[in-house]
Amino acid sequence: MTQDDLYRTVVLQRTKTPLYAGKLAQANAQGQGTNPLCGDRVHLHAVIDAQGRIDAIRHETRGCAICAASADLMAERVTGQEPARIRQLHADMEAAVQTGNAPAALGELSAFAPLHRHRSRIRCAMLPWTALMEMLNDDKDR
Amino acid sequence: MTQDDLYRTVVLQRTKTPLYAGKLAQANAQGQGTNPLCGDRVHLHAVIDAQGRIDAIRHETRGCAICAASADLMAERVTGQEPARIRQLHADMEAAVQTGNAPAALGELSAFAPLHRHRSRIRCAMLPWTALMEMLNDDKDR
Amino acid sequence: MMDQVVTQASDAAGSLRHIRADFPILTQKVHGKDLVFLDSAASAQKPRQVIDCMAETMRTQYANIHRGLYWMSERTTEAYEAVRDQVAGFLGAGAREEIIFTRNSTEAINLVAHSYGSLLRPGQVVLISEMEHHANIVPWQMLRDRAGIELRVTPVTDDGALDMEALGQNLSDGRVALVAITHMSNVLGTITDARAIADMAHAAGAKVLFDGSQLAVHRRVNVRELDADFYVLTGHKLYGPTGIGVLWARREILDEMPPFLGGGDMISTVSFGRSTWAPVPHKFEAGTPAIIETIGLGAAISYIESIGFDRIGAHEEALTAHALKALGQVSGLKVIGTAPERGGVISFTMADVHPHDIATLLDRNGIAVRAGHHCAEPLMRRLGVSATARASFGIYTTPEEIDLLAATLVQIRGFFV
Amino acid sequence: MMDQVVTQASDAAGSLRHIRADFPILTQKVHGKDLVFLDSAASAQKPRQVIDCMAETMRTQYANIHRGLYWMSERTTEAYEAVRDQVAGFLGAGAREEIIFTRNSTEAINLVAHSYGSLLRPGQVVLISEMEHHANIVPWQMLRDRAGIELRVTPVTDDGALDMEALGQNLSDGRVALVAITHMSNVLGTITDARAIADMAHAAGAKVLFDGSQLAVHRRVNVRELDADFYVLTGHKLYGPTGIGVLWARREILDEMPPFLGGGDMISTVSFGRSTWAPVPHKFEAGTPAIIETIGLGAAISYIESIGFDRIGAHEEALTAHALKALGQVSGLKVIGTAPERGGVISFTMADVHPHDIATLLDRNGIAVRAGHHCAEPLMRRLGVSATARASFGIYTTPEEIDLLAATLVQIRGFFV
Ligand SMILES: Cc1ncc(COP(=O)(O)O)c(C=O)c1O
Ligand SMILES: Cc1ncc(COP(=O)(O)O)c(C=O)c1O
Repeated sequence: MTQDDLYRTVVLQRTKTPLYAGKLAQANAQGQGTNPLCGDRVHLHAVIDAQGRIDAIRHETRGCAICAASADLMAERVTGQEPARIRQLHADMEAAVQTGNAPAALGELSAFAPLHRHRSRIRCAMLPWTALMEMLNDDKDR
Repeated sequence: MTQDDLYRTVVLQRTKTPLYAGKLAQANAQGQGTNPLCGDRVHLHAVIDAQGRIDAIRHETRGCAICAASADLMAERVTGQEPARIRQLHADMEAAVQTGNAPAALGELSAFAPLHRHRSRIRCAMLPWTALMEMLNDDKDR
Repeated sequence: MMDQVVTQASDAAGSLRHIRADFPILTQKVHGKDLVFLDSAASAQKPRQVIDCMAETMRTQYANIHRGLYWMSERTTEAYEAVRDQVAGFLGAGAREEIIFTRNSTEAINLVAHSYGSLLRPGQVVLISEMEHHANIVPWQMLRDRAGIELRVTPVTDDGALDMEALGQNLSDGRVALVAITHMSNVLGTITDARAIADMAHAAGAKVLFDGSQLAVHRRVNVRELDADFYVLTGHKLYGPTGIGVLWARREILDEMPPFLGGGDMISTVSFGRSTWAPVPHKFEAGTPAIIETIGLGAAISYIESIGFDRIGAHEEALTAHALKALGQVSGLKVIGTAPERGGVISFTMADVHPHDIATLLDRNGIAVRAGHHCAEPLMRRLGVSATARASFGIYTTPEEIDLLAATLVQIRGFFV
Repeated sequence: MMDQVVTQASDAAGSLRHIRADFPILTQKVHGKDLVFLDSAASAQKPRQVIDCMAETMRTQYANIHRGLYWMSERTTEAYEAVRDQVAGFLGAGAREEIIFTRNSTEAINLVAHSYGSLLRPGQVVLISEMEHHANIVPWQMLRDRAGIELRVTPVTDDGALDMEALGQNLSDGRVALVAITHMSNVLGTITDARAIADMAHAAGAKVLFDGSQLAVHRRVNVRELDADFYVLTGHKLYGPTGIGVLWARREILDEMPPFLGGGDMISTVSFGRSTWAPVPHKFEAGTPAIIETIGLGAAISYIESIGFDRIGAHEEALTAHALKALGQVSGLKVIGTAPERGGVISFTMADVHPHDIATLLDRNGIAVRAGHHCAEPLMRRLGVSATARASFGIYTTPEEIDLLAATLVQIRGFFV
């Protein structure tokens, strides 16, 4: 057996040793995503400034390797970003998993592009993004 | 096209010119059979003596050639017969249409034996017999 | 595989005559005679494109769908869900989520009667017509007896058209919640003016369901152009497999309707206290669906579309005109249903010969027609007949077959006069 | 055709190894590897005997059934009704009329919940167990919410058996009208003691329904020996087609039950005022049934019977023992469900590796297993897991495939620790 290119080192590492797991005491925004099919769950805590930029973000994830690594890499990637940029990243991510072609801007997030050949797992990788979009929409409504 | 052996002369004749159609003023027994699939109906009127023997019988039939001819030939065949004999004829008739082999006792009723190759029509030929059995059972209950 | 199906079908469609070669059953003999299949309105025959697609699915890619995380299951899920897109396109639906797979038209109507019906209140009216198939009568009777709604019946004219004036009157008290009417009668061949019915229903505040079991085979349906609220069809009449039918309904109505059957796949979460439902369409598809049959239905629709409704319609109009003429020359024969808008389903009676005898004697000559009440007993009573014989046409029917029918009917009548 | 199917199957059954040759899909490659199909509990693969029978039916003898007066229709009707006899024999039913064809187990249970359920009164109880599939939970919840009955849940023990003492307690107030319990768990593999459950239910005045969706594939069922009142199974797990399932119930219960779906074929007479119902089984089969699928189910049952449950059972027991041993040697792996009476369905978790990742990484090696809640969310909560991986076996499964599973699991775990 050869290691699947979906389970690249970066994915396995971030699953075993996440860099953005946990809560934030000063969080002023929350987001939640659940996959009813398997009970997997992502809970986001963030500090968002007046312009809507994410100053800091942490995730609590109960899920598979794809979901947990996606949450951690997402947290890293969106830190310091403004809402418009984040929405673009979300669209790029969606395109990558659907087509297998990752826009360059995705950086390490392109690790999930092979999911286009494992379509049933796409929602595992997208669950953190669902939680993030929920958080951004809530923030906008405030 | 060759004439079907099911539609033998005897069947066609009895359909066109039934010998036992109508009512009986002195009837003391009645029987009815309906095929819900097509609305066909046989109504029997008979004079039954104290021993249960059929002294006279007439039928009113709204139905196809097979049904009408069967009613007429049945009426002819059971006139003067006792219940046990009639039940035997019913069983013989059932056997004939199911297997294609007509017991000799059936006489002209054997015209319906080819129905075993037209199974959907069996109930057309048996409808008069259903009405007859209903009549006999009612008579016994009295 | 889909591509292959389409290509094969369009080759075949090069000529309507070539279509017959797609239907293996047409070479069968019956009682020693060539099969002449004139009972397509009861169920159509299946082209090899459908048969092969189903067999191939089972041979090479079958697995249960939706819940599997492995390739076989993903691939079968995609094939199944692709048919939803295909049916949405076929019916001109607004969204793929509006397509619900059922066993047949009957289940589709029962689903509406149970689920949408549970939203109706005593005193509200469901309006059907005199020419409905039992499938569009009995579910509403059962709802009436369960829920205390009123079941109202709007008449047909003597020539077998829907009486539009009476329809207006039956809608006028504003109590009608749902009009459920056939888009094409399986007895009379009448095609109803669905758009006009929908406009009248909507003006009276009612929703409208069309039973497209017969029509969808013969004409292109566009549910948005018809302004329908519900539309049902059944796969086996559409040159597709048995065991598969379709309910289309407007998204906003489906969203409001409670689920019909409970079980796997239709839930979002389950606990003993309370369960929540999946979004449409899954809310209405409990349990393992007819996977192979759905994929087979997709092949049937590809086949039909490769021929095109222009050609199907033209073929059928020509055949129907030919048949009405040929049958009109059989002495004693009376065509039941002479509405101007009609399709290739022709009911008839023949003086002195019962429809049962007609069917059996035709069968002895290889010709399959239907005889009986055609699951439309109330219509039979309205027409004053207890049964009719019925010849109905498919894309594989030829004028020669109709001539043989007419000639054989003449001979049959000869026996009886 | 039926004879041919039987002969082919019994040749093939000469050796269990030869059985694999009957399943064309087993030669497929997945991600470049040989397919190892270990998801038969979700849906079994189809032998060529079933595939060919369905294709052949469509090619040579198809027509709509019951209402046709011509030879093709008569012949198809006989083939369809012959399967009713066959299923009656397969289940040891008292009479052919006790067999109702449905789409799947889910519809069969919903039929009972709607029809028999409509005879229950507020305050009466339906008793299910903690290890039911959603198909045997949600229909009863919907009945509860519709009709005000109570839904009660009887527990499983920590090893995944039905807690028989608790069952007794749950029956003791005499309010239970129906016990609805699985005959074999699709998660734990547990086989329940159906006869003992039936005896306890009957002693408490309750009827009993068994969900045989899983069991009927593995062991011979005799509904009379089990003293069951209702039994359901689903064709696609029985090496048969999708779109076809079976409800068996005692004749006298079926006679009392009102119809479920209304439409053609289930009526005796129809008028707008009032309709009357056909006798069972037709009362419960509205509309054009899944004709081709029913005939295909007949071929599947012939196939199974040509192999025989003795050999199927022996093969499966040996495989299960082998699998429990092989999986027991994978470090970190925990088998969920260790009841003494069990069949070839094995759920497991593996420390540090989520079931989703197990399934995907196995799939990359051609091995198809299921991962998730297996449509048994309440059981997952009871077991304190949110998902498991599950390997399940069919008559075509080999010990070598199980060894490959175990070896691959060891490698997968290696990535994660
Ligand atoms: C007009 C019409 N509606 C409904 C049906 C019922 O279709 P199915 O039996 O496939 O449910 C039929 C066919 O029998 C029909 O002709
Ligand atoms: C125990 C059990 N019951 C019911 C079902 C439902 O079967 P179906 O989806 O065929 O209706 C299944 C299979 O999914 C099952 O395993």
